[in-house]
Amino acid sequence: MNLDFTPEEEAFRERARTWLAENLPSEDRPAMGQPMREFDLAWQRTLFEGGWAGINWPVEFGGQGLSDIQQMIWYEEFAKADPPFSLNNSCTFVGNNHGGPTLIACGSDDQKATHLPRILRGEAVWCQGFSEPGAGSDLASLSCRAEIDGDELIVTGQKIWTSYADVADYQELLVRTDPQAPKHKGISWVICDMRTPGIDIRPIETMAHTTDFAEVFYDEVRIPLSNVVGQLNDGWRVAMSTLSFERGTAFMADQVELAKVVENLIHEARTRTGADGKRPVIADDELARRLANCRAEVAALRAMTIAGISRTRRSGIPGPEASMIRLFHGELHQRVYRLALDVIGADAFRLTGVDGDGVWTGPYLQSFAYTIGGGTTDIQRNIVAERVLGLPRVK
Amino acid sequence: MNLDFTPEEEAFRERARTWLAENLPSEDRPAMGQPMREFDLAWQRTLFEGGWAGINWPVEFGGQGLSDIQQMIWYEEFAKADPPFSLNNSCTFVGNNHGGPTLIACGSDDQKATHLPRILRGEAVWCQGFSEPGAGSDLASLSCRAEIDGDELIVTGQKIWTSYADVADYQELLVRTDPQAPKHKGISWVICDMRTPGIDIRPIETMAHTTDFAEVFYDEVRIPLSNVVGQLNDGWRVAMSTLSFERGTAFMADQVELAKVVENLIHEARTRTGADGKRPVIADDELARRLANCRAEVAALRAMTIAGISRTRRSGIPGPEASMIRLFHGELHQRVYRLALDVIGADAFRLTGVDGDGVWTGPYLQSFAYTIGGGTTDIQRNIVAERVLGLPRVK
Amino acid sequence: MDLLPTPEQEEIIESIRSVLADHHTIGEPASDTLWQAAAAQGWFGLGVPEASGGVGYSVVEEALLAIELGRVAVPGPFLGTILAAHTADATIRESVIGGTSPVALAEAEGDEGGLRVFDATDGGLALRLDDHSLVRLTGLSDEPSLDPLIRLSLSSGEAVASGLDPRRTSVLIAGVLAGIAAAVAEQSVSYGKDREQFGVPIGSFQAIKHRCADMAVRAEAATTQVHYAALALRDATTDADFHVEAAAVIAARAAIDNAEINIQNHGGIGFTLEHSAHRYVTRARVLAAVAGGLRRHQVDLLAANL
Amino acid sequence: MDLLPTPEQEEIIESIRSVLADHHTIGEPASDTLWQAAAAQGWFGLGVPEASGGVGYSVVEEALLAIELGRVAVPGPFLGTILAAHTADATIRESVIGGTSPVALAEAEGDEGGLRVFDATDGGLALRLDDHSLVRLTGLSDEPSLDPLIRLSLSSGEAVASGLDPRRTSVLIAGVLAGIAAAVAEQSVSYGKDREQFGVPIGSFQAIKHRCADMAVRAEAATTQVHYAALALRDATTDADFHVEAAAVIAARAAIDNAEINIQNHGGIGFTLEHSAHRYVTRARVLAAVAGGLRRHQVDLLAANL
Repeated sequence: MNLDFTPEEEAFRERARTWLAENLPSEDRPAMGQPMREFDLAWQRTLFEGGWAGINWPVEFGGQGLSDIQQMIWYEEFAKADPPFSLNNSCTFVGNNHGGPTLIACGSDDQKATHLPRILRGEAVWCQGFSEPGAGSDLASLSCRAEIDGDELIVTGQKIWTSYADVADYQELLVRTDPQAPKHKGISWVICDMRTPGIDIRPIETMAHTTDFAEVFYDEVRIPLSNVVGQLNDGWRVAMSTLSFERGTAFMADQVELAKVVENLIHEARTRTGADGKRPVIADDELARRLANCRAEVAALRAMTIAGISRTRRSGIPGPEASMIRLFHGELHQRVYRLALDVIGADAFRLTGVDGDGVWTGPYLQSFAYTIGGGTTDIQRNIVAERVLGLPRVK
Repeated sequence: MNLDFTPEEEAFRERARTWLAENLPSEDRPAMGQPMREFDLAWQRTLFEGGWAGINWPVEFGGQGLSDIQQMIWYEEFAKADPPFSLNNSCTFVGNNHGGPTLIACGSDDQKATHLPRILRGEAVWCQGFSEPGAGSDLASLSCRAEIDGDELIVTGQKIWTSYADVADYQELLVRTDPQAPKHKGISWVICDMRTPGIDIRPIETMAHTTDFAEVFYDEVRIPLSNVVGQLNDGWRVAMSTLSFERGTAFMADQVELAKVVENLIHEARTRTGADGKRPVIADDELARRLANCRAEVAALRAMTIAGISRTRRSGIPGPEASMIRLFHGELHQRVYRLALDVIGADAFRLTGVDGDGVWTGPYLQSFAYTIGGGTTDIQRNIVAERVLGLPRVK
Repeated sequence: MDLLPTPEQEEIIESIRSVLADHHTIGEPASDTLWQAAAAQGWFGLGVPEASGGVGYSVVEEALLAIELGRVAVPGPFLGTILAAHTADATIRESVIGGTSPVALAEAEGDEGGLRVFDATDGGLALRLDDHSLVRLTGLSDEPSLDPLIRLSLSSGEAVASGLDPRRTSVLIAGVLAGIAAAVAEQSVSYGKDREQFGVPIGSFQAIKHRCADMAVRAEAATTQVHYAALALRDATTDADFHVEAAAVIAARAAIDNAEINIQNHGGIGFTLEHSAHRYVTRARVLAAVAGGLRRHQVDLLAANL
Repeated sequence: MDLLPTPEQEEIIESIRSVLADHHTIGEPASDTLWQAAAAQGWFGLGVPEASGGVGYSVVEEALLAIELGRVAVPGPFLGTILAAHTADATIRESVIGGTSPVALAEAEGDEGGLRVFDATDGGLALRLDDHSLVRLTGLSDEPSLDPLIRLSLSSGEAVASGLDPRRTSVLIAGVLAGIAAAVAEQSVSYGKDREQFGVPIGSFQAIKHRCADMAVRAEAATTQVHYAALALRDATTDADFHVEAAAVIAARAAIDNAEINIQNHGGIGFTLEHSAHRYVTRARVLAAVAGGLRRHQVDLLAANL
């Protein structure tokens, strides 16, 4: 048990800080479409050239081969550098944090060689194709069908909640390749080229007035069998390996950023005049206590994250305890933005974008996604109760 | 829709107020045992002689034949009269609010004639024998056994959470008379004379340091078959008729008293100096808001109670909506006493009794019973969701 | 004493529901045909005495109307118009009741005498929630609105009448909020019955089931207290102020809590712009906070002597 | 950077648990044999340098001990004694570490210089949580205590030493509270597995299951932050004060919430005096509120500049 950073970690932090100060873009990130894609890929290329791409990816796949602690240090320095965009809000997220890691864990040599360098170099955008209208919390009941025809799969069906589908080159796609098998046993994980004929993308506008999400329709889309990752019909296991990565460091950036949001909110409460026109907002006992609680909670969230890294370091893979961090973070994120609305008073009537400075209502609306996306908090609680605490699954 | 009291109701309130001022005992209620029984029965006799026993019981059974609104008026005037004891905290509660009403609904002429007058006149104390160690939330799984032997039942088994068992004359007892039948179908509701040989009573001390509860053990206890209320093996339906009464006016006294508790707490917060040694507690923004919320909630609780009475008046029996009132009240009761602990500061370290003036910690400890007794809030939520809202029961 | 609607009140509710069903779809902007139907039905003078050109019902029936408006998240300046119809100025009153002078809601903005206006009409009227006067709006400039169906503007205003009853305002806003709380409770229950996951309706899972039960309790508490408060106000009981404040507090909290939980119960679909769930969240947030809203009502409620 | 106990720390924890298991039953009053075993094991000087007569570990190991004391709701003046062992007064220190001078916790009571004392010994010492001095108690009079296993007294006190580190006090109280939060989470989980209703373990119902998950998260957050804060304090990092306050806030809330919910999860049996569930509630309530407790920590945490 120690809080010490190794000399190597300290040096890494110093290098990161210096490099970020010199290389962070100062212009705003375009909100959508090709300009956004170009912006995100340009930043990924800059990272790659600077030696910051794939920080905790193995060296053999072009990564930096560094530790999860260094990954966390990077996120912390990134947040401190006051960037004009959020870390996870990038169309490179799925490639870096889902698709890439899944290929590293389960892909063939050929798949790795083809895709991993392009992800790191900012040459390809990946998106996710897991959820379906009828398969949300119950993901394993997905029905998007893939029939084998020679050395190809023919995919017909629908996916939903696919972020950045419109600008993606590839998709990590879960399809049902054996409709007769039990529901977890007939699924395959395939790499889908998003430019294949038969794919139709329809944007979904969200309550936060963003259009990152899309529905994706597949009408006899042909995918080479060689694009199956892992074994045919073994896609559930492959997808779970991504999920275990998700429970590890994939959302660490969000957690680090939330600490910054809480500090910004405390600053807001200190400098803004309250409803009585005299005292600062922070003089309100209730708001002050809620702010203090949030401050304590982001500190604890960081401690839990570090404990999780410590555990992973010993066991080799992230344990189910990490689902406690996701649950805690999702609800805390929402709590912070609800508090923000109470802090800003009449400014709550004014709608803002999700990104940007000094704004709260857009991120408040966006915060509803944090207890839904990637498994609702109901599902997270089930996972914690059943896999961590060992409570029975029946009923 | 109107708030008008009829001239008859106004006159009733006036009479109640005057009578209470003249007849309310001024001495404290003994905490336990025979002195407590004598105190409670004496008060019941005083009520009977004054014409206030069985306010909403039918006249033919010795009641006053008045409305639920008049019952509520009585509770309100009782609370206003600043009595030295709580209404529901009496060993006459089960007779007046469970046993008696069940006999009225399902008893034989003989059973009614024997027991109802004695309940109203303060001559008999009743207790309840429903729960068992293995049958709490799942009451219908009770296993206390009763075998028929000639014109008697022979009861062997155990009950738990029986209030005032040590001072009771009779018990409303649920026993399994047909172990082969489906669990709801083999139960009978019987009147058990608590002085019958074979009954062993062991007090249970609670976390609030009261000893009202007991475990009751039955070792071949003989009960005449004529004491079965309703049909043999139809006890579940009989018990549910009590339950529907419980959802009606049985807990109205608690609800009325809670409004008074909130006002007392607001007074406490106005007159007590806060942690800073200067401002009154009520100047604390958070505590003030929570007090305001509780004040609004007890107002709404009363409105819901009146709406429930209005509904019962139209339909004849209390509907399942009344379970919403029980759920709301139980949690609000607890919220009020948690708030009380925050209001009284360092006085929270000092333990007090459950009854008495200007005290909060005893009732705080007691408040945990309000979301457990008579069906936990989990069960109440199931009832609201399934019977009021029509959500599916499976799983 | 009775807290259920009378048969006549049931008919009023049914009639309001039928007009709303014919002319409004949740999530759509304000429609002229709804406005005209409302005027024709006498909604804007529902609680105004017949002698003053109204329908002659009371604040109780206005509250029932407000609840229905909340249930379907009606956009447009309905509330302000219903409230302004009680002005003593006969000329203004006539045009307000007739529906030709829609009345926005407004509150002070900044220290310079400016206004923040909700549902403004250019050159139209607004009811100031801070001083209970009517003003004529000039120099409107629009702002992006948290609830895009509520037009949000900055403006100047010139007083044209005063003396409206703040308690009527509070009880009708509480009515809209109680309607929101009830509507989203029903939305969650309905989705819980229809939506299947893991081979069963999601409403069979206790997590959903218990949240629905809590939502129903909150909605019932808010609605019943709004009824009680409106009756107390109509009858000018000595505790009317207290019950109005209690209704304002309980309805604001119920609306926000229920509307936010409703999104969660719907999962991904509840997060889309297309679904109506978020309409209730933003509307509840605005109405619960306007002119100090919940916080102000909590202070006033606690200050009341009973 | 690593936040899991080292093998040596695991051994310390195991040893503490084994002593507690041998000499203490939850709900029983303080036992002399436990006190003697604790002294013999060096618990009272665990974090005191060897040069000062202690075992030579640090506040980190003291925090691990505090967590274990919380987990089994140990009665008696353990905390005060562990804290007072850091006094600069060598004579007092020696008797404190040796276990012959148990040290109560105290705070100001009223305006007359009186004290409220927890776990007092007649004529013994107490650590004042308000000014971090050590006092000798005189004129004790007992009061009924919310936690009957914590003796509650009014008293006078005469200062005998000062200058104890309030941050160590905060982090160890937070440790006890985190231990309570963790113990009751485990109690609920265990009951959820064992207790059957409707033919299945009650832990298979989502209502119980999800409450257990939330309890586990709260306990994990509190425990981990206590670990972090103790490390920061040991290493005298620049943000040590902040992390100690954060630990105090999160542990107090986790302990109260978890302990209260634990009663609910147990139903009737959790309401009995015989069951240990209420012991955690009253202990959490006392430790979270003593000397301003949670409220004071919230103020200090928010005032910290990061």
